[in-house]
Amino acid sequence: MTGATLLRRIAPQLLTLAAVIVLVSIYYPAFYQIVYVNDRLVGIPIDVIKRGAPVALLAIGMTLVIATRGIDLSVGAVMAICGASAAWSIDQGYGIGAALGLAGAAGLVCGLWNGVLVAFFGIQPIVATLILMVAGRGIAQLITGGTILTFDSDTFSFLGSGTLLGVPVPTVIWILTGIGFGLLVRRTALGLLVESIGVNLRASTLAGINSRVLLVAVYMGSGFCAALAGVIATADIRGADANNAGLWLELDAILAVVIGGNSLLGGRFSILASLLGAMIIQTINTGILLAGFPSEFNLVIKAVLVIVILVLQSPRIVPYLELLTTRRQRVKAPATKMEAGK
Amino acid sequence: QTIGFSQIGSESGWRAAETTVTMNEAKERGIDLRFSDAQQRQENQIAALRSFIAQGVDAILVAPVVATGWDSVLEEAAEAEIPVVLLDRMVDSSPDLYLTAVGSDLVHEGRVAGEWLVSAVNGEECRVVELQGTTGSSPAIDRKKGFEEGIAGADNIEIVRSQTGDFTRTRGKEVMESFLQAENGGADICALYAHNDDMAVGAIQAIKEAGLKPGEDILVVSIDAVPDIFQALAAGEANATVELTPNMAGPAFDALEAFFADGTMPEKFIQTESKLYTQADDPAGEYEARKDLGY
Amino acid sequence: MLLSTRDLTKSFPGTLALDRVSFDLKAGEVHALLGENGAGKSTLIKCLTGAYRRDSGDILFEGEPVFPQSTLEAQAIGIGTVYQEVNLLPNLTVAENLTLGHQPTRFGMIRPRATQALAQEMLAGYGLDIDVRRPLESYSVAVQQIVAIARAVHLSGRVLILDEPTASLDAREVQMLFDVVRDLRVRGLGIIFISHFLDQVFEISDSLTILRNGRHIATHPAADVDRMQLITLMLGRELAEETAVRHRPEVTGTSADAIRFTGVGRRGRIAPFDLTVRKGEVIGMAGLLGSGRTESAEVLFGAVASDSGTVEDASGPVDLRNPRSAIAAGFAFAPEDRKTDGIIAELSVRENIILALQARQGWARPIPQAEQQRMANDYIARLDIRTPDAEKPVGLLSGGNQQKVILARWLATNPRFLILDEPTRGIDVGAHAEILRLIEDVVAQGMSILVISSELEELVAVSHRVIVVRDRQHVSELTGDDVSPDTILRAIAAPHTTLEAAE
Amino acid sequence: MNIRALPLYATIAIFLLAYLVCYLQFPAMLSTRVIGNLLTDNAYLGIVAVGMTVVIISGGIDLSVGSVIAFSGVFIAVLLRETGLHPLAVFALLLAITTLFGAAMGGMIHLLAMPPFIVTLAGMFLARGAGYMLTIDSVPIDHAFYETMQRAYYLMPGKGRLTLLGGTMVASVILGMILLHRTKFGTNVYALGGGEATARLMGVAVGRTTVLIYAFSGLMAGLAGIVFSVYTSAGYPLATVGVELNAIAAVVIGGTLLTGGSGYMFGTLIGVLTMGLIQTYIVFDGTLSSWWTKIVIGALLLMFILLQKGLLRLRLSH
Ligand SMILES: Nc1ncnc2c1ncn2[C@@H]1O[C@H](COP(=O)(O)OP(=O)(O)OP(=O)(O)O)[C@@H](O)[C@H]1O
Ligand SMILES: Nc1ncnc2c1ncn2[C@@H]1O[C@H](COP(=O)(O)OP(=O)(O)OP(=O)(O)O)[C@@H](O)[C@H]1O
Ligand SMILES: [Mg+2]
Ligand SMILES: [Mg+2]
Repeated sequence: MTGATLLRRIAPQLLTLAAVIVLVSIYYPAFYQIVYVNDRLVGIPIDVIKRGAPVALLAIGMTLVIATRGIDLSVGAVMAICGASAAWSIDQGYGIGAALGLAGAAGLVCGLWNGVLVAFFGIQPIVATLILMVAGRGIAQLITGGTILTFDSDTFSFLGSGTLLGVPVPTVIWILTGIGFGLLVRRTALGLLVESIGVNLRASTLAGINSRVLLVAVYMGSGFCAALAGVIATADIRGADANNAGLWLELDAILAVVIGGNSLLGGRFSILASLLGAMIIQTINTGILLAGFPSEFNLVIKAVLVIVILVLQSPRIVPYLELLTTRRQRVKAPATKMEAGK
Repeated sequence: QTIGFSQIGSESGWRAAETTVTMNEAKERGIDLRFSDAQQRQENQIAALRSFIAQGVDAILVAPVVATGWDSVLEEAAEAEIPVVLLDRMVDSSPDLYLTAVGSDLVHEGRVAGEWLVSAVNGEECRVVELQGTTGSSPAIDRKKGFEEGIAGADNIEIVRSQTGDFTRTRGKEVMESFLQAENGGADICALYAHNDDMAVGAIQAIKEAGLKPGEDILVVSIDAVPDIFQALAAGEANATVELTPNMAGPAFDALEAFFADGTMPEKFIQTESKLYTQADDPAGEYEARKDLGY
Repeated sequence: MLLSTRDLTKSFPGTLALDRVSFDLKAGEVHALLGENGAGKSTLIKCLTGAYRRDSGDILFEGEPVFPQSTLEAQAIGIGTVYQEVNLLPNLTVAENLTLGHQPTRFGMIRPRATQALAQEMLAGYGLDIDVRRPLESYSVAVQQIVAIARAVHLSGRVLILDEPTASLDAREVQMLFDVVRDLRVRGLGIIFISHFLDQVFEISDSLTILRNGRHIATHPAADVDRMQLITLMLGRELAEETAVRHRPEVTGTSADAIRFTGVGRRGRIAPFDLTVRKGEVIGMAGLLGSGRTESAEVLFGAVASDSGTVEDASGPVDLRNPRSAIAAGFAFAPEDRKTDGIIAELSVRENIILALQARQGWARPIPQAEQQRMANDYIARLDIRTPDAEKPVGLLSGGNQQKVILARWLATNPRFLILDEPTRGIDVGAHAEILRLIEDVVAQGMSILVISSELEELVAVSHRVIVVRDRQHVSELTGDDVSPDTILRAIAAPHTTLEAAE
Repeated sequence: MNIRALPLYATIAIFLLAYLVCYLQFPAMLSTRVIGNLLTDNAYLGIVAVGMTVVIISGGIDLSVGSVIAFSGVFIAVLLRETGLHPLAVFALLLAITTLFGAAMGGMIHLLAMPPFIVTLAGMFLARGAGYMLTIDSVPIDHAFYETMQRAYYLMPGKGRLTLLGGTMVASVILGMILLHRTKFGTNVYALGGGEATARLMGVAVGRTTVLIYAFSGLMAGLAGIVFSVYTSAGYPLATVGVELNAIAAVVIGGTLLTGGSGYMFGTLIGVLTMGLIQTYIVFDGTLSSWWTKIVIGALLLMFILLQKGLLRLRLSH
């Protein structure tokens, strides 16, 4: 993608993010303040990019899954499993390397499970991942024994609350993961192949794409991202909370992907745009906390903001907005679903 | 004897401990305990109670997820002559419909916490931030109400920010971080009141990461008395916690035994103690005593 | 005038699909709409029926301007349409498909019996004896097409529009359709007929309208133009040389470098058969609809794994477990149903062209952008694919151009054995000749080709030998002088062939 | 035999088989009590699943229903507490609101061409948020009419109760069957599920149908809310979290394809009863810890779906 087309692709997300920030700073004018104290950057924007880490990570994997016309409802539960595995192995004294390895492996295995159900057993993605969504928390609790499994390891908790050059480590992790996945899919042909199976699985298989293996790989990627998110969540509170880690985060992740302008019907995707979507959601969440409304208003505010964003980004509205903003020639509306499509 | 136990879920360490303690108590007494986890949903609990009745158990323990909505199923149990004992939370139904209720008074817990804070600040100006439990849950509502009652007389104490932390560590930490941001890096906060210890533990980390000393710069008071908060108390990072004992089943089984033996009707409400623990109450020892209870 | 358009204009991003087109349809005439792939025929139809919103211009129905916003409204006026590509709803029963929107009801409840009776009645006259209670998807494409026609005919009180209705019909069914059309013409309906089969056009039409690049070129009474004139009008130039019906001698090349299929087949789909494919050979495959030609092709390509037999070439056994291994072995397969099996609608023309090559190279070795661009532009030029640029999503191309993109995809892999299932279906005369020439070219370079086609002339023109398939069995192989439309027809015509679809 | 009905037959067979297995282990499972409970306890789920079935067959999904049930309970409870309205009047008002709510979601889905998953997800937040705004307490409902409704049951031999709620569910399923299989609207729903573009070209009024589908789902969610409020005689904004997923699971177990276009209303009833059966079995067993409960539910869900797939493949290959 050239710079211009990339910018055109993510422009709606950038505008939305800007708008949300402006909105928040109306209620909380000190929003932009960032100071450098105790070797770390402190400020609301820093909070946002730190707190947004789990959703951002989940959104990376979710983007790929959704690009294949799937959905992964299990990521929250997978976070819990991986966090619990990591905490367990630290607790057993196996050290941080083993903990990370175990968490990563657990995430990959969960992804493998989902992927096999979808690709080889032909179970519909929502149902296939619903199974792990339900059972996964049970597995996580099995590991923690139902308690919040706490541990004492400063190296491990560094992953959750440490900083690198003043930047929170979770932020560094999601940005690096985003870049890593971005390069992986765009510098190789993976991105094209994923988009292809998302649009037309049958035709792609006939064109020689190994769609089953690719599907499994995509779900494993999602599992791996969930593992990273789970590690961060666990390290952050120095304990594995099997019940609450990542609870309902799958919905936020899906929302992030959609706000990122990716179609739930599969096909074209942009990880960068999903990450922006995740930041939009986190800005809303943080903004609600800062604004100081009674907490019973939280959901309604979030719902209304999300609806407004979605309406403004909807394929039916975007062309009009583009006409308003760029009054030059008639621009292509990439998001427009083709009329003659399926 | 077969006794059915309908538990709310396993959403917190405290509840896991309650489950463990109940199972242990049952085992000690040779009771065949049928356990059912309702995954936080009342409809599952009602269905479980109905199944217990259909199965013909001798008695039912239930930790109701919410106070309302129990009338008809309790009536069914009464018709089937199965005594029901409520654990740790109350219901709105007529007391005739259950044998007894074992629990603590949630409002009272909040009040104890509030009163502690009043005495701790000793008349100085104090801006308090509050971490609420899950919006709409009865502990969140009652503990908020109790705390407000506890500080009602003290004009020097004011709740400046109150948000839900969903009873979890993660959210406790996250919300505390934004409180700290919003209150001048935490300099304007004098105390934290958390509806449970888990949120307090998360918040303590947030306070530490912001470069402040929890327990000194910001007073921390919370409820439940789970093991981890005693560690914090021992380290001087928390100041007080109000105990909610997980052993509700012991008194319940006692009452049931007496009832089965000679029909003794227990009191309608068996209140457990809401003991206040501070740094002075041998937190290290308390931690050791609790750490294996399944919290 | 029954139905007219005045200066109808419709543009899509990057394409002016209709440029001030005026068109008149009289009552009681069959009016053929002709043009190359992408000329705008389907678009014109869709504007007429409200499926697309026109940019400007008028539509007049009996002189009154009308503004159909949806097919529903068009139906209310009495316009029945068979759209190109859009079949019916495969998940509904035949009866439901036929009666959708006008089911007989009582007190708001559908009467199943009456619905079925109505459906039977609608199908009467098409020689179709099927169970209307079964889902449409259990019947072959041809049956589905006839059902679509029956539905449109029933809905067309005043106007009937047929967009390439005969593409998947055999000669007998075409005649049946024409009988119905003639009958409707007598009853005073106006009928718009689109087809790339010029013989059919001349057989049934009263007048012809030719579109080119979205513009109205000419309208003539059918009797006034001849074939060559018509082609010249459509293409805007003379067709260099119309492929003559001729047949070539059998390739007697060494069978050493041949691919030998022995006893491959699939239970319930195609009986085991033998086939030897020599280098530089074109094998035709003929048969009625539903005879099992597609099934043969699928087995040959590994799209459906064979459950018997062996495949070998000079270097030993060939692995054909799935399309991927077949492609690795140098096979290629352009399927018959391009919409579900061929195109990746949302991806660009470029990406569709390089897809198979990329899949074969593996994900880790992406084809460089510049190379992709070069390849795409090369094939767009070579196959004359009508698209504003290589980045247009292929789903937005016209039907025939999509077919060419699929062809380009497989040529790009430079296969040694190319299977083409109905490669010229829905393709205009110009492109038709182009594709036949292309086949000649690649065969000259040593590629082997299997062509499945319902057009016997075409088969005879390109094939060295022809395999005839009947009732899911390979019944005969015609070589040398036996390859002629006549002999093929005789081989196909088995005593008991009926149109009834198999179980 | 009708090929399309195969998943339905598979579902029924599996349900009966599972019931037999349960019965062999716990004979009390066949008592009228358990059967009565199965209907009553799953009444709200069954009703909401009727709406969900229509939505899913049309190729959509409705994630808002769980929240709408909770909102309904709160709305009824608060209105009964604050005003002197008769419950029936409140019900009418509520059903109007939830139907409009559903219609609004359907309208957004159609007009803005947005995926149902996302629109109804926002609806889910909105409905629960609206519940919170009414009250965060659980509000008891104390009304003679509610008592009457709760006491309206037929005592079967063996003390099993055939309740008004269970009856309402069965009636809803029958209504759903008629709507889906016997009306033009129903055929349009299948048509949409078969392919929206094609359906449009065949003259289906896609917009109107979409709005009606989600309105119907909203109506059923409202009705489920009423049933739930009778069931618990209270309104509670935190109630029925995640019920939408149960409903989807029930519909899928009932043999309806999530991709739309195929399925039967009766299958959904079986799906709901199957879910209830799993729940009952776990309670009867009574030895599963909290976490094993979750794992077992997941495993059983998987087993049902695989069995169904297996049976289908078996039948189709013959
Ligand atoms: N939905 C659409 N979006 C963008 N472009 C379109 C769309 N539909 C058609 N076009 C373009 O409009 C032009 C006319 O297409 P149309 O389908 O009308 O051709 P046609 O004459 O029917 O060709 P064919 O014989 O191949 O069916 C083509 O260039 C095509 O790419
Ligand atoms: N999935 C299926 N299940 C059952 N029968 C099928 C299925 N697919 C196709 N058939 C039947 O198999 C027969 C062969 O169909 P098909 O149309 O592919 O044959 P063909 O010889 O390639 O014909 P053509 O290519 O001319 O349409 C038809 O009778 C069709 O009804
Ligand atoms: Mg066309
Ligand atoms: Mg075929």
